[in-house]
Amino acid sequence: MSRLDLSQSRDALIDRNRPLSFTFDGRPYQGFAGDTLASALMANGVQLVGRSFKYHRPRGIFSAGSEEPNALVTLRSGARAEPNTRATMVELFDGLEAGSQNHVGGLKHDLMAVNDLAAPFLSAGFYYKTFMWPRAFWEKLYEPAIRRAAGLGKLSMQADPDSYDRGYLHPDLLVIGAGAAGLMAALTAARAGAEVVLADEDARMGGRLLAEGGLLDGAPATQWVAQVLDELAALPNVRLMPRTTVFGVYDHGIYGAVERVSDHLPTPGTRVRQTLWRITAKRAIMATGATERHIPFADNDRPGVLLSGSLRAYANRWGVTPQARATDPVLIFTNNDDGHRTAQSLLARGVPLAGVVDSRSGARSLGEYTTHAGAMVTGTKGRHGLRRVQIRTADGRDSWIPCGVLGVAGGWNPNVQLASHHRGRPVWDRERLTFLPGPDGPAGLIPAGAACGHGSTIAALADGRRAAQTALAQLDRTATAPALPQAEEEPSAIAALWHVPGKRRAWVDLQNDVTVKDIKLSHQENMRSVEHMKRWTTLGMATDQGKTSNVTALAVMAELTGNGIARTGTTVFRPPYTPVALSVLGGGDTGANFRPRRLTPTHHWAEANGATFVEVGQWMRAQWYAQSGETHWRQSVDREARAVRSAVGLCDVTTLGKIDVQGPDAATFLDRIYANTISTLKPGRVRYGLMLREDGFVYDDGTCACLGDGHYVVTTTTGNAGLVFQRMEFARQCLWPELDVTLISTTDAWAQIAVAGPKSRALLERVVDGVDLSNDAFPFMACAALTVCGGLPARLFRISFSGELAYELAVPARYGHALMERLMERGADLGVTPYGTEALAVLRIEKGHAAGAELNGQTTAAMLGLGRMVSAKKDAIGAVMSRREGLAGDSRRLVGLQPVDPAGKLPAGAHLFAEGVAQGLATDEGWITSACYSPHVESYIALGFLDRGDQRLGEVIRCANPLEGQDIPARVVPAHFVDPEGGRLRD
Amino acid sequence: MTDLIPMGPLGTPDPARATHGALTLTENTALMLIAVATRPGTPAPHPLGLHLPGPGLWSQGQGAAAFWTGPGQWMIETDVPDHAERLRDAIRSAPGARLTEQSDGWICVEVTSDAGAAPIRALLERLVNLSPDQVAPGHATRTLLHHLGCIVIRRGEDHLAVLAPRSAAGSLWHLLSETASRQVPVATV
Amino acid sequence: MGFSGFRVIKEALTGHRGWGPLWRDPAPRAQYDIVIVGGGGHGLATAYFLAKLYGRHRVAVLEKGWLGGGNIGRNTTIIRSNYLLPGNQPFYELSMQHWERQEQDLNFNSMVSQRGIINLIHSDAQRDSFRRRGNSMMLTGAGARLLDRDALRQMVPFLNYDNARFPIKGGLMQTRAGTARHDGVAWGYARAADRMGVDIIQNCEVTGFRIEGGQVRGVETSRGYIGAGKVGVAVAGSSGRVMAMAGLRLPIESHVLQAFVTEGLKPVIPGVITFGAGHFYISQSDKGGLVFGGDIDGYNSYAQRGNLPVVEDVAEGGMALMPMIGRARLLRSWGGLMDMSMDGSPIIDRTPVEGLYFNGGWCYGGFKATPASGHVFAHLLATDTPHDTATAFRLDRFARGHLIDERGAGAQPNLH
Amino acid sequence: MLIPHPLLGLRDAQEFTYLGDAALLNRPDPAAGEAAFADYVYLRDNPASVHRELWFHEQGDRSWLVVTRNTLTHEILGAELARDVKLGGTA
Repeated sequence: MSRLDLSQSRDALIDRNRPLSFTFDGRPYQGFAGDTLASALMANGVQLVGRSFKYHRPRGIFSAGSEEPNALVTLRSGARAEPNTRATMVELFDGLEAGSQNHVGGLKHDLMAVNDLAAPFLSAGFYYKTFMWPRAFWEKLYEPAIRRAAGLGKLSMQADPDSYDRGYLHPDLLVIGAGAAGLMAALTAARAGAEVVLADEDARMGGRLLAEGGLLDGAPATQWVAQVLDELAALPNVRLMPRTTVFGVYDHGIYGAVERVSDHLPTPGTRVRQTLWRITAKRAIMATGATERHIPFADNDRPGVLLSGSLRAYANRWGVTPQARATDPVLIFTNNDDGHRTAQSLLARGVPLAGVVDSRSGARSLGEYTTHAGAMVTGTKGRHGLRRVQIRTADGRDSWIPCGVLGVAGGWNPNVQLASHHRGRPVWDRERLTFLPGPDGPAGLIPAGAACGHGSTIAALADGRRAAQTALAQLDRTATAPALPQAEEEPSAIAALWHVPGKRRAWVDLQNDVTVKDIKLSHQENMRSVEHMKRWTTLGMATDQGKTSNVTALAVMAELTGNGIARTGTTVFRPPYTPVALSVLGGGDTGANFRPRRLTPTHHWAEANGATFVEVGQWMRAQWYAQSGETHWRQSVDREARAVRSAVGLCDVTTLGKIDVQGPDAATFLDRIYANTISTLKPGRVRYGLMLREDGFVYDDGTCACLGDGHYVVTTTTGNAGLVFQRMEFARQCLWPELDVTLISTTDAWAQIAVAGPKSRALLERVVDGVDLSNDAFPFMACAALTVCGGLPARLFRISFSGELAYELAVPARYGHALMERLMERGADLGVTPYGTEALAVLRIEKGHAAGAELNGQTTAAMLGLGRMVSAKKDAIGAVMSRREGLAGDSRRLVGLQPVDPAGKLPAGAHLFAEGVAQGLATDEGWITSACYSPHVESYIALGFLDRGDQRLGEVIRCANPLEGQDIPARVVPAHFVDPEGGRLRD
Repeated sequence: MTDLIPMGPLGTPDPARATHGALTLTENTALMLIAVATRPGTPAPHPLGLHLPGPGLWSQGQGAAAFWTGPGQWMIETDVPDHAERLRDAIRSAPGARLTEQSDGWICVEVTSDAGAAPIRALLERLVNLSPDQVAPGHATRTLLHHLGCIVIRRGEDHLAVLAPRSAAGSLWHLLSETASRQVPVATV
Repeated sequence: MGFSGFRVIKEALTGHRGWGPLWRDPAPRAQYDIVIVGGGGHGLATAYFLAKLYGRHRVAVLEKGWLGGGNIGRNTTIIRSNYLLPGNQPFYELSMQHWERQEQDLNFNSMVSQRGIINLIHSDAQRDSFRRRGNSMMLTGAGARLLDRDALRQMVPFLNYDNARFPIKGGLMQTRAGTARHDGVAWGYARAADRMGVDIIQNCEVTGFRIEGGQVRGVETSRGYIGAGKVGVAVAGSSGRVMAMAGLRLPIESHVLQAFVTEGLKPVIPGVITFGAGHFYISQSDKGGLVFGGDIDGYNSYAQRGNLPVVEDVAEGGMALMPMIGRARLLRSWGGLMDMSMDGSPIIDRTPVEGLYFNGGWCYGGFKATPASGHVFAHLLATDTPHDTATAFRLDRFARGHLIDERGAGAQPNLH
Repeated sequence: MLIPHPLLGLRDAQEFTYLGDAALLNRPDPAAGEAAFADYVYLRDNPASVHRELWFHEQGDRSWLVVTRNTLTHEILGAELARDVKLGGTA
C-alpha cells in the first residue's frame, strides 16, 4: 500500500470514511469515495495495469487525466462492458469491476509479448512492404492474424441496455474547464448577470487547483475553489456541469458536449446514462488547461514512469503515490522548474525522494533533496515495475539510482485542440516552447489560462478574468472585476530537451509503440511532412489522440529536417476532444421508434381485422388481410384482387399526399407545375396530372380535382408528398411569386378510402346522403363535396387505379375508422372486401398504371407512353429539358410481359434481351419494373421498359435474372391486362 | 347529424392523459383548427375581431386563439363548435382570405406543470433546439422534435401545447411521455 | 530495391539502414509532356499508368500540399463494383480488377481486402431494384449474391433483426468488394510512378493556366511557371476552383462528407455493411477501428469539416442497425471535400480548351475508382480517345441529356 | 449551423432543407431554349467564398430563403425571403 498516511495528506480530496470495494482482473481491492480507479489501484500498490498496442510491453498508469495512454481497462461486465476506458477518468464506485485488456494469457505473462522480441521487424510502415506473396495469403493468412492481434478491448456484442437523451442549451457564455482560469471567468461573467454554463470533464471542479496543493489567500487553494463554486451554485444565471466534456466546436457558436450523468454509479437506475448537449453559446471561453509532456529516453515506458505533474496530483488530491512499496524512493526527471515543484509536494507529504535529475546545468534544488544538474536519464530497469534508473551526469558519468517511481517533467502543452476544430493552426511560441491557440480559431471562442500559455496559478486566474471581461464587452455587458486571490509566482524557466539521445528504443507515443527510431526511419524514407509521419508511424492515432506525444514527435522530426518546429507545424485537430460513446451520439430511440411512424385513420381497424402491415415511407399500411384458413399471403392477395374485379373492395389511401391549392391564379400556377394542362378543368371534375422535374424526367403523378373556381386539391404519391409540396412552394415563392396562390397540406386531415369494383356504386349509394351517383349524374372523373352517413361532410372522387368502376371517398380523419366499419357493414351482402397494398399493386399492374418502380426518377413521359401529355403549348417545369436529344431519343417503352410458359414466374429486376443474343450490357434492352401473379390473367404478369417496346408486341424475349440463375422467355403484350378499352371504369 | 363515432388520433375513444412528476400530458381532442391564408403582403384579416399575430407569436382572443404559421398564414384554434362555425363564415367573407379546415389534421397534446415554469423549461430543453425567448409564453412555432415536425405553443409559463400531424400521434405521444418521464438529472458539484 | 518480407528481415537485422526515400523530391523542370494537377489518388494513379501502360515518362504531378493529403487519405476505404447503369458498371469493374492485382503491380502492400460488401434490403420494392442492380453486376462479371434474411443473419448475426423501424429483409452482396488501406494506395502509386521517372512535386500549388489561342501551354504555380504539352486536372473537391482558372463552369458542387472511426476493438465486423434506410455504412479496419459514415452534410462547403446533426444522424443509424456498438467510442471524425456532380456520376473528358483534360465529379465514390480512373484518364491523355469503359463520362452529357443517374435524383447534388 | 431567418431569428439549420445556388431563381424564359436551360439546371459557379444559396424552412414557416454564406468558413452574412429577392429582381 502506498496511500499516504492521514496526517501527511489531511487535505487530500478523498473521503476516508467511505471505503469502496472494487475488483481489477478479478482481484478484490479497496479504495475511497473521491478516488479514481487509477488512484485506487495506486493505493493498492498495483503498478502493472495494461499492455501496449504493438509490442505488448508492460505498462502502468502514466497520467492523472484524459490524456492517459496506458491505463486502459474494460469497465463493468456483460452488456454494460466498456472497453478502452481510461482508469484515470473512472470515478470509483462500490462494486466496480475492471479488467485489463489486449493480452493473451494473464496480464503479467502476456504471450503476445513475443512481439517485443520481434520489434526490429515491426518497424514503422513494415506492413506496407511485405505480406504480398503469394497473393491469396493476404486475406487467408496474414490479414486475419493481424486483425486478431490488433484492436484493444472487446465489445460485449450485446445491445447497450442504458438510455440516453439529448438537450439544448443557449447560454450567453460557455466556460469550458473549471480550473483557475475557468472559475475566475465564470465568476466574473456570473456576477455581471450573464447566463453562464460552466462545464468540466472532471467530476470535481477546480482543475489543477485540486492537484497543486498550493495556497490562495494563504489558505489551501481547495478552499477558494469551494467558496467560488458555492457562490456560482447559488446564482440562478449559472449552470454548473461537472462530468461534462465539451468534445467539439461546430459552426456559429454550437458546441457538442457529453454529460456523464450516471457513469459514477453502479447502474443508472431511472436516470439516463449520458446526455448529449448541443450548447449554442454567444461566446465561449476555452479554459481547457494544459497537458504535461514527457521526455523520451531509453526504456521510458516502464510501469512506475509517469508524468511529474500527475505524480504531484496523485499525492496532493488523492494522497497516493505509485510505488509498489511505500519505501521505494521517487526520482524526478525535468527540464524546467515544474519538476522541482513535484519534489516539494512529495517531500511535504513525506514521500522518500531519490532526487531530481535536471537537464539544465546550474539547476538548483528548491528543498531538501539532491539535484543532479545538467544530468539526463539514459535508461531504466524493472520488468513489471520500475526498479532502477540510469542517469548520465553533467560530467558524462553513468550511474544507476534505485527507485520505484520516476516522474518526468518535459514542460506543458496547452490544450489547444478545440481552438483548432475549425482547422485553424496553433502557433509556436519560442519563449514558452509550446504551441498556442492561433489567431484564426472559431469565432466567439476565447482561449484563457494555461490553454493559451498562462500556466501559473496566478497568471491563469488573471487571464480567466480578462477573458470573461473581453466576452462580456463583446456582448455589451459591463463587468465589475472580482478581486484576484493572492498566489505565489511559479516560474518555469524551461530549457528545450525533446528526447535523450541513445541507441535503445525511446518511446514517444506510448500506446501505439512509436519510438524515436520510428520517427528517424520515417524521415529516412522521406515521410517527413507531419501528416506523412503520423500516417507512416501511426503516431498520435491511438485512443489518447497523441495528447502526450504529438508535440514531442514533431519536435524530433523538426530536429531531423532542421526546419524548426514552427515550420514543421502540427497535424489537424478534429472532434472529438476525447472519445465519445456512440450510444450517446446516437441517443434516444434505436428500436421501433428510431424514426416517427405515421398510421392511417383505419390502422386500428385493420389491426383488428388481421392485417399485415408494411412500411411505405413514413407510413405503415395494410399489406393484406389474412382470413382464417389462408396459409400463404398469395391466397389473401388473390382473394382481395378478385373481390375488387368481381364485387367491391375497400382500401385506405389516406397516405397519398393532398395539397389544397387556392387563389385566383391557382389554375395558371397548376399549368406550370403539371406537364399537362389543368386550366381547362371545370369545377366538379378531376384530371390525371403528370409532374416533371426541371431536368425533364418524370417526377410524380397524381390527380388534380377542381372543387370550385380557384380551388383545387392536388394528390401526390405517398412517397413524394413532402417533396412535391416543397417543389410547389419553390415554384410559388421563387419562380412565380407574382401569382396569387396559396398551398396548404391537408394529407392528415382527411381519411380517404378507395371504394373499387363493379359494385362500388351500389355500396356508396347506401352511405351518401341523397346524391345521384348514376353514370350521367356522376361520371368518370367527377368529384363533389357532399355529406355521408347522415350529414358528415365528405368529398367523393370518381377515379380508378384498378381499372374498375371506382371511387375515393374522403371524410374528416376522425371518422375514417367508423366509415370503414360502416362500409363493411353496408356492403356485406355485396361481398365487400378490404384490400391491402399487395392487391392494390396487382390491380394497378393488371391495368398498367405506373407507380414507384416505374416513376424512379430515370424515366421520361414518353417511356411511360405519356409523351403526348407534355404540352408544347405552354410553359411548364421540365417541358424544355424533356425535349433534349437524350430524352426525346430514348426509345424504351413501357410494355406488358407474360411468361411463355403459363406456369412461369417473372422476377422484377430481370433484364430484357432479344431471343438468341449473347447477354451483356451491350445487348441489354430494358428491365422488368414490376411483376406479380395476376388472378385475373391466371398467370404471372409484369411491366417493364423495353427498347422500342411499342413496336414489338407479340415478340418473345428473354427475361434474364442471372442473379438467381433464371432466363425466362416472355411475350411482349400491351401494358394493360384488363379492359384495354377502359369501358369498366366509365360505365 | 351523423351517427358515425369519431376516434381520437391515438386510436382511443377518450382523450389520452398521463402524469410524470410535475408534468401532465393531456390529449386535446376538442380543439378545432382552421388554417387562414392571405396573399403575402396584404393586411391580415380580423375574423370576429380575433387578432392574427406576427411571426413566431400566439395570441388569445375571445373563445379562440391564433398563431402565425408562415408569411400570410395563420392557424386559428377554438374548442367552441358554434364559434368555429362563425369564424369560418367570417373568414370566408373576408376579402382575399382562404380557409382550409385542419381540425382533423393534427394531434394536440397539452403539457401542464403543477410546479411552475421550471419543469416546462426543463422539458423544452430536451425537446427543441430553440432559445428560451423563442418558446417564451405567447410564442408558437413549427420546429423539429426528435425527427418529428411539430408545432409548439407556449400557452403560459406552466403550459405548453404540442401539435403534430395526426398520423404521427403515436410517435408524438411516445416521445413526449418518454422525455417527460425521464428524471432531469440535477448537476451536483 | 523492392519491398519484400526478406528485405524487411534483412533490414531489421542491419538496423534499417538500407531503406531509402519512398520517392524523390525533384525540383520542377521547365517543361513536361504531361502535367497532372493534383497529387491525390487519381492524379498519382494517372501518372503511374501514363508511364506504365502508355510509355509517357516526362510527366509531373503537382500537389499543392503533401501527396495523398486529399480525399485519398480521408475516406472510408471501401472498394466495390456494384453499380446499376451501363455507363458506370464496366468502369468500376475495371477498377476492381486493378484492385485485385494492386500489391503485385505496385510492389507495395495497400492491404486490399476482399471481405465483401452487403447492401441491406428493407422492402420488397428495394429487393426488386437491387435485383436489377445485381443483374447488371452479373452481366459485367462483377458477381453478386441476393441474400435472404436467414442467409444474412448467418453472416451478420449482430444486426437488429427483431425490433427495427426499418426491418431487414435481406441484402445484395458483392463478395469481391471490401476495403483497401487508403494511404497505402496513394503511397504505392507515388512510389511506383516515381520509380518510372515521374516527377512528384509537393507544395506546388497551381495558380493559373497559360492558355494561348484556345490551347493550354502550361501552368502557373507557387513554384513558378511549368510548361506542358497537355494538362490533366484531377483535383476532386477543388475542381470548381481550379477549372474556373481556365474559365470553365462545371456541373459540380463541392460538399462536405464526414467520416468517423472508433477506438481500436477486437474484430467484430467481417466486411462492409451499408444501411440505406438509416444513412449508415460501416467496416472495421485491420487496426481494429470501426470505420463508418453516412450522408453528406448537404450544403456547399470547402471547409473540410462538418456539423453535429450529421454526426448524430450517422450515430443514430449505427445504433439502430447494430445496438451492440453503443459502448464503442468515436475517436476521430473528419470532413472530406466532395465534388458532387449533377447526376452523381464522374466526368472524364477533354474540355473546350485544347490540351486541357478534366477528371472529376466523383461525389463520394472516388476512392474505389482510383485505379480505373488513373487508367482511363491516362488513356485519354495519351490517345485523345476515351477508354472503352469510360465513354459515357462526357462533359456534354448534361446538355444533351445522356445522364448517368444511378439514384434517379435529378440535378440536385446533395441527393446523390 | 444557425440560419438567421429574416422573420424568426436564428434557427437550427436542421429545420431547413438545402437546394443550392440562388441562381435557380433565374429560370430562363421558355423561349430561351435548351442550351439556356441546361446552363440553368446544371452549371454552377461553386465558389470557395461567398455563396448565395436557397434554403427551405421545411420544419418551420415553409419560407424559401436566400442565404449568403461563405463556403470556406460557413460564416453567414445574411438571409432574405426568396420571394422578396425575386420580386425585387435582385437575384
